[in-house]
Amino acid sequence: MHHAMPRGGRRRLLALLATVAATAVVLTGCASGGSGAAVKQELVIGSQMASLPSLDTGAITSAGYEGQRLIGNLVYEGLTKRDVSDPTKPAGVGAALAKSWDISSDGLSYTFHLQKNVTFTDGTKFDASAVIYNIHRYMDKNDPHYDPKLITYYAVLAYVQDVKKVDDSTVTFTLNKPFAFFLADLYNVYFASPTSLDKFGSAGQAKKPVGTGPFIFDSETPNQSISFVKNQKYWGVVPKLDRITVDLIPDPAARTAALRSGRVDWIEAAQPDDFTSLKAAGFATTGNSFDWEWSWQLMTQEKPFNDIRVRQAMNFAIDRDAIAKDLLHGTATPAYQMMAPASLYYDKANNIYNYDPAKAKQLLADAGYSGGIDITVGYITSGSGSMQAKAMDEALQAQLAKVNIRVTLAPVDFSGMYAKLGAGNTGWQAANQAFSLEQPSSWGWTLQCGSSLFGYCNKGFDDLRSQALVTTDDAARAKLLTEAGSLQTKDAGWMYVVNDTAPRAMSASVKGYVQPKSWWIDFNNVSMG
Amino acid sequence: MRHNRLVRFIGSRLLLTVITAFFVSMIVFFAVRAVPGDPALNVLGLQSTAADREALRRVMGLDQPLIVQFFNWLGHAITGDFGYSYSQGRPVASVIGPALGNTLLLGLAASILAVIIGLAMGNAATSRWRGLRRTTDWIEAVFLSAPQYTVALILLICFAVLLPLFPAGGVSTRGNGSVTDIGSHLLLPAVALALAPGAQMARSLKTSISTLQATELLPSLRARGLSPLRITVHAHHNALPPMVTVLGIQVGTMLGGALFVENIFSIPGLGALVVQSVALRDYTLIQAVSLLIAVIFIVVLLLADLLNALLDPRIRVGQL
Amino acid sequence: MNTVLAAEDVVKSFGAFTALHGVSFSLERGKTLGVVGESGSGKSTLGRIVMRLLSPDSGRVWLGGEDLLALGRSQLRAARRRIQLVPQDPRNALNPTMTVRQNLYFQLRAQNVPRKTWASTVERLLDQVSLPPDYLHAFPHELSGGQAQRVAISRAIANNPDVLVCDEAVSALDKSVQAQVLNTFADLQASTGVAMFFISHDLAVVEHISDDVLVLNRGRTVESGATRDVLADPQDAYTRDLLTARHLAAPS
Amino acid sequence: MTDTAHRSRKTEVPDGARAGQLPPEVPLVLDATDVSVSFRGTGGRWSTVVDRVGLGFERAQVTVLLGESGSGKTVFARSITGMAPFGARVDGTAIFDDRDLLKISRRSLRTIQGDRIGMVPQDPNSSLDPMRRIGGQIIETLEQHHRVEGRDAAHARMIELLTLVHIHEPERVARCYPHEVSGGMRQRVAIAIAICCEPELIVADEPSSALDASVGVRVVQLLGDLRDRLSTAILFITHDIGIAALIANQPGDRVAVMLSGRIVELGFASQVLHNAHHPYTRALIAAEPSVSVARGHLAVVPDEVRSQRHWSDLIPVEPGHGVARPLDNAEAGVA
Amino acid sequence: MTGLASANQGAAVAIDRAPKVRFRSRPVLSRMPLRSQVALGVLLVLVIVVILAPVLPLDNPLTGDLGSRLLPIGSVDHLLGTDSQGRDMISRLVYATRTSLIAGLVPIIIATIIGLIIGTVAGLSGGLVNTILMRAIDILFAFPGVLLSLLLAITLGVGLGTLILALTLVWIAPVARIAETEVARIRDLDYITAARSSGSSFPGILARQVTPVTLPAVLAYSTSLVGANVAIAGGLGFIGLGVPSPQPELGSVLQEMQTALYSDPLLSLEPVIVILALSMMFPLIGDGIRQAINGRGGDS
Repeated sequence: MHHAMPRGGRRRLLALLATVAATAVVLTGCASGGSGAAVKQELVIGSQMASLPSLDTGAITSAGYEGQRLIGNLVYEGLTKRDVSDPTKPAGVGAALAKSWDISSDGLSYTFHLQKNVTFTDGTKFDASAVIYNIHRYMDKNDPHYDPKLITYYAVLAYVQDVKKVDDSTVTFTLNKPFAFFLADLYNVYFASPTSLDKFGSAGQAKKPVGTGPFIFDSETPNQSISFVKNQKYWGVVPKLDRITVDLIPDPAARTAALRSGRVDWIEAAQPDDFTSLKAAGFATTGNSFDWEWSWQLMTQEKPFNDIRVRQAMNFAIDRDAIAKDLLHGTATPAYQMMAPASLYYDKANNIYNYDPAKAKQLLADAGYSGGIDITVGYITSGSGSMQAKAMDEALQAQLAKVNIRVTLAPVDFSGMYAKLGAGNTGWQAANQAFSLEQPSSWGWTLQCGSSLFGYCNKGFDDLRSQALVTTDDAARAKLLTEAGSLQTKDAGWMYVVNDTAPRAMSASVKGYVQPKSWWIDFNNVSMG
Repeated sequence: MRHNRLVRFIGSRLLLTVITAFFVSMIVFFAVRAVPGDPALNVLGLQSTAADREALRRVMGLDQPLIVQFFNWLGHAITGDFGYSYSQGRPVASVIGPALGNTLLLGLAASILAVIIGLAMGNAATSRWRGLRRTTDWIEAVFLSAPQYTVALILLICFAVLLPLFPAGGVSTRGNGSVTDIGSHLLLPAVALALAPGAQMARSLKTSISTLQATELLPSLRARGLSPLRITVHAHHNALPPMVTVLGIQVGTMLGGALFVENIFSIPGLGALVVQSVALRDYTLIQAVSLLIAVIFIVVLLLADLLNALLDPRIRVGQL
Repeated sequence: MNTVLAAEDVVKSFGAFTALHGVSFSLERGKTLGVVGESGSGKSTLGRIVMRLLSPDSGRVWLGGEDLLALGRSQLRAARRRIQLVPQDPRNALNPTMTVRQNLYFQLRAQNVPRKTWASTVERLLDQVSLPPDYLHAFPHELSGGQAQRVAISRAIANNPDVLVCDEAVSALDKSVQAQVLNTFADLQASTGVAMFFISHDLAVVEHISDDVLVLNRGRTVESGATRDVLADPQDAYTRDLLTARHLAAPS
Repeated sequence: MTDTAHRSRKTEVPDGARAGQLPPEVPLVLDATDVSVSFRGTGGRWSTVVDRVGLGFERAQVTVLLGESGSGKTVFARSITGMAPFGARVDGTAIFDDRDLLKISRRSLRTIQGDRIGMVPQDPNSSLDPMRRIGGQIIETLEQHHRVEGRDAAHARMIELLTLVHIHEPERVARCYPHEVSGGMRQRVAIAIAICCEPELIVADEPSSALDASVGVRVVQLLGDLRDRLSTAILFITHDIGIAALIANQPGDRVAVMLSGRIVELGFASQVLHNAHHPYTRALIAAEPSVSVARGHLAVVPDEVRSQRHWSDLIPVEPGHGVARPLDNAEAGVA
Repeated sequence: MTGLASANQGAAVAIDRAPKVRFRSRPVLSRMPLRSQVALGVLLVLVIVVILAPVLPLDNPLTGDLGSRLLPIGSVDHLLGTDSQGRDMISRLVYATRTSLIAGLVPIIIATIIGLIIGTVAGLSGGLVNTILMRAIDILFAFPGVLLSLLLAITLGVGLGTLILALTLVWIAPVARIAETEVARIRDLDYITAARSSGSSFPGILARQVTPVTLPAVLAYSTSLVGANVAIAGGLGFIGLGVPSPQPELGSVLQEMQTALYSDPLLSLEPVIVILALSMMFPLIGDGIRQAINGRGGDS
């Protein structure tokens, strides 16, 4: 008996080693699996997203606009879209799944003429029924696939009273009140395949989205990457790229590394400090001004920012030029007011805050804070559009310290920021986020009395905005909003810092990309060469 | 009789492992639960009403006493259900899977390297040449105390930035999953992880061999006229059980080091996932990954003990 | 009544292994009881029990008429001052971080000796074991085995105990040093009348130093009585076996 | 200057000391001459542990090296068999089969160690490899020295050896690991390994001191038997006079007394143990506790003997028996 | 018995012969190996620099000039360059070292005191007390140290005080275990048995007999731990769980300088080297203490 033991022991040891070796092989196989034959027209993007959102239509927005830009717009489409075909102009409203529309004179009825011959990528036909199916899913609490999360991203649907099918390729939306941005805001109300929803439900959509977009979802590795392949049967211009992969690389230095090592072809929010060395190494860098404000939102209901003089002091205390020029190497422009120069509502006359620390000190003293103030500021470490948040906030921290504004920085992530703001007791006096103001309908959570997460409230501002929301004339509407911007700027509701130019860097083999004056990108002309 | 002894040993060791794992999961759960925050809000988002959140909290069992919540969580975790990661928008289990594979791959590479380093340095440290011994002592001192992330950064800067011999990150090149490609990606991070464990194993080997020298075993073997090769085999056979134990313990060091090293080399493994979920403040994910890492470590320690029981006849059938 | 240490029917087990199966003895003032046995016989366990470093499973131990096992914590501390240990290994007999003087001072403190007499006491103690006072400043590792053992003896007799428990106190020493230490024991006993509980595996040593002898085999008493009687006419096979070995190895 | 007295039979002290023991032409198995061993201590100073010692060994003869700890007996025995401790400096010669073991290569040394010189270490608990079965360890040594061809032969020889050292169930014991058998049994196994190649010389370093007295005595008796059966020379190291008397039980056996690295008395066992001339030897014998010595009156080695630094070479006192006398510094310097 | 041991005993015998006996121990420092002495020297210099930092002619570590960002090593006003906020690297590193030394030393000091008490009490009492304490400590050992410190750090929140608290909790277990091992090693040695049978009280034995023997080894170990602790503190800073900005701390400086990884790799190497040096210095000193103790022959 006893000498059987060690033999067995040795055999077991060998078996163990063999298992380990086999595991290694399997793992290696896994890592290499799926790539198969070399895909030539493949673009790999290093994004600053830290995590992948749920892939269900509206929920993609939980990863911010970057989620829509790099995931949502590839797979899904709305009735309208942001038209970014002209790189010299801000994005306008363009036709998408609706090829045209009629608006009733009272502005309450929109009739959309749908594209014909559009199918979802699972073969289901896109028609009026599909539109109604989806809108019901978003709005009707009794719909089997209703998901309360989605409607929170589709504020525009709050204006919709009813949707009616006219014929197979025509639907009519009836609004409960006039809304000037209805067409503009429909751009991200995505349509998912009813067949797929019926079969797999919302959960299925979240895992395997089925839309009408130019690309088809292929696979994802949670926490790492997501891939799309070309939709060969796309109803519009079939893209040149066979495949787009988006890698999640939240760390800016790691993005640069990935680009340099050839792991990715394209990086979002390239680190400005790396531009020189990247250019020298033959990489292309792009950037274009667009409507993107990077600011600190001040908690205006609480001390010390309930005093306008303190808010103004903040705006006089910072050296925006140094940040834009020295820190960001011109990949951003200084922001002296609420509206970005690329915005439709920009007026140069509103640039009222220059760098004047003495004045800032004076204002603080006037407000009774001659000893300075201590504040805590939450900021987003990485994610959609946050630029080089840490470095910028630390620079601001140092600048503000010179006028005795002592800042404690509290880093959070993208979704953590909103979770905290939602909970209400952040313990912060200000938050640092960046967003686009091109969608005035969604300014509510930032700027509207009562609903602003930062407590901002200016009745005059709200009046101008609500008027604008129902003003259909473009020029008149722009005038109202410009005025609103001027009010908010005088109020010093935020501390305005810079406007982004969305710096990107890409390898020389990426062809056909022209950066629009927008947050949005059209991948249709992009190819690898 | 002898079998019984081994079975008893394995049984008691398994029991101990289960108990340890239980307390470990307790620490993980309560440490993370002590962080303020409302999971319901994380799930429902900003626009949700207080009533909705309250309802969800009931559904999620958050209204129950903490200890009940703990056992619920543990019960689910045992069945592989680690809850829902709001930052990733999917069940935690589906996030962990691929990360686990990468970490195991890296860990395996680092362990193999550590064994090689340990054997080489251990033998150098007991060599007959004083110069070699002293040099090895110095190298060992450096390896033992150099934090893994500093090694990782130095390697990265030297061999991926200044002298781009190796890729700066990732697990494999796009469209290339060959062993050499994965190897070239994993080499630098694996070296960064393997130095300290390797030096620890070398130290263990050195101690074993000098202990054998001090007792009468090695002199006796020499007195039997055995060839150096046979003596080396004897010595290493005797040194193996403690080395296995050291390797088991060092896996903990590697798992800890992986937190930073995976980050530095952009390897999407468990370590990077922990750091990321800390940055995202995704507590469900932190709980799950921390528990997983701790459990991996406990299991490795168990395996090391069991392996020792097979390797060492004194444990296998003996008085211990 | 001159009995200073006695035990009755002491039983002690460690798990499944029974180290002592009911051992009894008594030791009188000024006498030496030799406890003999080979490894595993239970003699060291018995030594630890009479000092109450271990508690027996059953049985009784008297120290000078007091039931040692019934004592409370503070009484036990007082009782322990009357029974002292001379340990086996001279290398570990003394605390290595303290000088000889500090080692002895610790003992004096434990024995509640008035502090002002310490300095003179330690010199006297060293003199009793034939060591010059220079050695007070030595660290234990600077002493030879015999010297360390003699310091350990001086520590044990610091406050005139009733009993010395010598657990293999000479077996780690070279023969010539062993002789010195054995002489020291004999002289001490002659001058102070201390009783000795002398544990050894070496029959020759026990023969030489003991008045009475207790032979243990696997935890049982196989022989006891006056040394001369027992060793001249062993009743038990085990004792005879030990004696044979001893006589074989004795220089004839 | 040299301890010529021990060098070879030609110069052995008294003529006729060997009479009746061995034919005169029988050569010495191992002839150690003028062996010194020193170690580098702290501060780089060399301290001499064995000082110009010579001893020769004949077949079937036991030589007991008697001394207390620190006398250098183990170091001497190891050094002359090419097993000097790490870091030791060894001078002198140790001629074995016309080769000097202190000079030849390690490779040649290996063909002698274990094969023609066997070693029985002090502590059987640590001298056997705990990870290997007993039988395997014996066979390994047999194979190393090419003493057997094939597994069956090796196994048979191994069983034969175990039987030779009085192990009753050789097949079972061969399959055991060392920790599964008793200490006495382990020491028998160590002896079996030492004699497996039928060596000309066995060095036994206190083989009984780690064992209980009765077990130890039997192990020593076993060694004595083997000397008779195999006609092997035995160098037996001990500190115990009783054990010395037990092993050196034949007329030709010798006892050498070592003190501080020097041999101070050498002679046939009966001469040294019963008619010791050297004060140190005498003190050692008188220090042996016994009923017959009054308590408190055991002999103690006189300080002047211990602190004596220089001893002369051996001076014959009777046939085959030599004693060293103390030298003062001047004499030592002159000598 | 090896030859060397015999030789040593020979030396002990030599005392017997010496006519006049003198006993004297060499000071601990001189028994340390050279490299430990060097490390100790460097540490002393560092400590002095760090204490004197406020009076040294250093730039403000908190504010910089955005116009002179990421200046290379060897720049005129900034010998070691500047960071991405244009702050002087020398000043940053000096003050960061100060924070890191505090975060490295304080937890170990506290943990050593607590761990020593737990370990020696557990070791000397044995039995149930020992079992409970040591099993509890075993459970803490089931965590990789970095992970445990990370969990504690997120539980307790960001800041120097909480960081110190978290790290203290991490290191109690290892110190306690070493202390327990040390006590277990000597627990059954004759002099402890003699002390127990001397009639001395438990605290008396603990304080006067056990602790002096245990302390040097525990101190040597704790000293080595400071290196590991500096490394972990730096790692936590690296992932943003350390001391909040702008307070310089080596880990956060390291993270900060990642910006320059490609534009100026050598600049980003600076904090790496400081952390490396700090974490290596303490084990060297600890080793030195250990060797010095062993050299005294007190226990080995």
